[in-house]
Amino acid sequence: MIIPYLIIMPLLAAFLITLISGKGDTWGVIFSILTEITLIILSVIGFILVLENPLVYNMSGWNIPYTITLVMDSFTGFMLVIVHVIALLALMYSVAYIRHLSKSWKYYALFMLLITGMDGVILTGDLFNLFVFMEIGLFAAYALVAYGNRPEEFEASFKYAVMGSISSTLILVGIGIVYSVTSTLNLAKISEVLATQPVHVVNWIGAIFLVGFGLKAAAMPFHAWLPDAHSSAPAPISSMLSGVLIKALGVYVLIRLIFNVFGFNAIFSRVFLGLGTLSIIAASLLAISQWDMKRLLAYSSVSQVGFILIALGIGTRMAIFGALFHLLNHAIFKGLLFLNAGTVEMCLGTRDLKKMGRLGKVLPITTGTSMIGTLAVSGLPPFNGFFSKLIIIIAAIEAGFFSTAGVAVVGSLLTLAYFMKFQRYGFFGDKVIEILDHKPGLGMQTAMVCLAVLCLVTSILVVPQVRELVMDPVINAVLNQAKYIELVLGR
Amino acid sequence: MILYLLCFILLLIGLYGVITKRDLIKIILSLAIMEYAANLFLVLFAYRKGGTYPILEEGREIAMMVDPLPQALVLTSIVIELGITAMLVALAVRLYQKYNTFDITKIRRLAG
Amino acid sequence: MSLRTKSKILVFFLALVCYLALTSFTDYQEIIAGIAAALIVTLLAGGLLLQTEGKKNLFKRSLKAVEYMFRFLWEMTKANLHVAYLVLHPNLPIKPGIVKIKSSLKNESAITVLANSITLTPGTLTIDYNEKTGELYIHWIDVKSVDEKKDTEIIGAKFENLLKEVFE
Amino acid sequence: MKEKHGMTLIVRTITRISVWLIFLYGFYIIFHGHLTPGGGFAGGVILALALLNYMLAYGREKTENWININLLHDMESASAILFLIVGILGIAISGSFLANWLSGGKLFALFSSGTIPILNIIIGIKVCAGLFFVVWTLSIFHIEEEAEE
Repeated sequence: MIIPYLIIMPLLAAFLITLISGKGDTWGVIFSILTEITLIILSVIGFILVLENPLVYNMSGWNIPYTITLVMDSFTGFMLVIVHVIALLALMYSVAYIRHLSKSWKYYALFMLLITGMDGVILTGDLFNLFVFMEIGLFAAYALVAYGNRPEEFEASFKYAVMGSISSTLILVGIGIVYSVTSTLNLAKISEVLATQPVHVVNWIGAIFLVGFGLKAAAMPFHAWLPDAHSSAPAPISSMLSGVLIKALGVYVLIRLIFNVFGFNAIFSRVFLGLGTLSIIAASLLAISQWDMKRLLAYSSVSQVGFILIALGIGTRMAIFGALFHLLNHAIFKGLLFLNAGTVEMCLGTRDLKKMGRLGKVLPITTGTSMIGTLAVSGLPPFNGFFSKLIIIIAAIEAGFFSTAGVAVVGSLLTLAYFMKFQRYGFFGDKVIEILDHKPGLGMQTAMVCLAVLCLVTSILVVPQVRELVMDPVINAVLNQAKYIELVLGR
Repeated sequence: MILYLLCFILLLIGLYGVITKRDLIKIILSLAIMEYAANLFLVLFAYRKGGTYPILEEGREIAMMVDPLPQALVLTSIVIELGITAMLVALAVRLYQKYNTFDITKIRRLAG
Repeated sequence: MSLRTKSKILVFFLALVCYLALTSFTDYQEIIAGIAAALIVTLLAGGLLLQTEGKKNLFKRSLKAVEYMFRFLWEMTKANLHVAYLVLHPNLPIKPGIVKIKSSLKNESAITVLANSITLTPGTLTIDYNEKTGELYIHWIDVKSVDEKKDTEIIGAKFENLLKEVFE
Repeated sequence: MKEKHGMTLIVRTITRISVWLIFLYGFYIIFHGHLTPGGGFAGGVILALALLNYMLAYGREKTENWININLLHDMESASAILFLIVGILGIAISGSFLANWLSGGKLFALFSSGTIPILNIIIGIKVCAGLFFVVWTLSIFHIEEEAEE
């Protein structure tokens, strides 16, 4: 019974940190890192356990219609592992980075709340509970975006909070409509009841949730808050937000709702394809024109989420594999790139690409890891980004979506183009830089190296034997709606 | 039906306010209106004609009570909105400290 | 016994009685919970109620308080009729303004009761009180004079003398 | 700078006389959370309003003398931890998180429904402290801003 502890532990850590810490951040660092290590172990064990048979946990000893259910199938386990790996590395990075902003325990408490929110969203099997955990996570995210105490951070955080509240209100209305149609909030039961409803009801409910969670996932017409929020936040938070938050709160929930609850159909497929195509092309073009390092990365996040969306729109088995693989890869390389950008910002005191120069001599590790990250995100072999994009393109061609395949190819080329700019001006500029404001700490460098290694290691998932072992149960969990219902309702 | 329509109009009024107003405080108030409309909607569809409050007391029968679950949901969402509104107000105060204005068109350090 | 202790004991019993009045006097569970609640309230806010030492002649003062209540009701009725006359008169003969009156009361509770009595009487409204000079600022719907002494006579005097006997 | 030292004597006297009553009502709402409308959140809000009433009437310095701000801060986080501990005890005793491990008692009696009154009290403390600190912190902003000008 490890499921409730995945939510209890970070919550307990958050409040223990607020209780014990006086002024300094020593206890914050110790508690948050210990918790995060435990959570990684728990989630890996959980993932291995649920590969065979998924677990369902009923809160407070009641049975299904009266209780909140926590469901852990292999898809949940997959997401949990991603979240906690990125979170631990971001936390390692934070220790040195946040101390140069302010020495306070508040950062670690908020970070733990962010983890709680994401874990809750991923684990829960109850629609309203999902909303509550989403708000916990978002609340921490709003506060963390404004953590650096600069004017533009407050501005970005305000924008983010307003957009987030609008989408949360929409989701609340959607929950109300779902409850009035189905008289239940349990996802599996909703799925069961909606199967008997006319298809236009399902589509309208799906539309509301698509807008609501599309805003959280920052698909293109709903992306306005993302570049501000993700570029203004402190670097480890940027990497958390871009790497996992938009996926846990946006993409994961969309996959869970559309595939496991509402049932995937042609209309959802078309909407996903449309949103994905728009995101890839428009966000890539916007990214090319950016001169702010982190803004460029933020727009790149929008376009990479587009890749996941088109893969979901294709909806075949191979495409889902591509989507999930790209989700994992994007979490790793975008996390890495934001950490690199944060290191450069800390050491040079600027984010403007025009003011940077040749950094190879003073920041060798950052330069090297950013090179790896860039190659991975632009889709060059042997790095993981290449394989996931290739799988998506192959899946599109196989399913007969030739224009989508074309969009994906163009998108990859555009990605390469703006990351060439990122590298050329950010790390291999003309001006040779020899003096730094600050030195990057050991934890920061370790985190970056770990992520760079992961960029290479995760490529192993395309090997058929490994894929069968790890990814196939995840894909089955996504695609098999009937099994999800059966699992939760225990029939 | 007319009640649902009014509720929807309230939601739209809030949305209109968020989109068009330039003052930070007015934006926060519009958001609050929007959230209240959502809450009202939740309470509204749980209501039925002749229903009574859903609290068990000695000698009361359950038959005519309204559905208590949406009311519990509304309570939870009110708590969440309280937190978010407090957060927004704090951000607005800090923005005022930094920019000396509540006008959103003058708070533009982030381009595009 | 110090003033603070006295105040705490008073708050405890008042709180207990109030709590039991809200629930029931017979259920032993409610009595336990009531004692617990009253204890916490006493610990938190017990010392705040009494701030000045009580005077003697409690019985006489209570009688005066009852008399004050009737006086106040009578004044209120009169003022109500006056305001009704002003509202119903076709010319609306009002003359609003803010006047200053001087009060000779020193006791905090007395001043509070005076200010609230003036506010509750239709037509007049206490706006502010100056602690150093003992002056009350009052918004008056029908200002009869701008002279401070005369205003004090019209608005304050009818309550003040009795209040002095009740509290001092 | 008048706000720093609170409001006029009239408001202060009324607050002084009525603050215990507000507290009592808050506790009443919390204790009866499982029987009547209200409960931990509503009662906690009332308790916080009693504190804020005092703060608005008397100003920040006097409030700091009256209640221990650090203790309140610790109580806020401690109450959250207590909530989780009650929940974890549910795992230990009854096998699932937040399970009701105390006996239910007689219906409609005050001491009934197991852990729910305990949780209500914990939530009440948490909400009281939390809401108080929201306004308290916002008023700190206010003073800093005046100092800057």
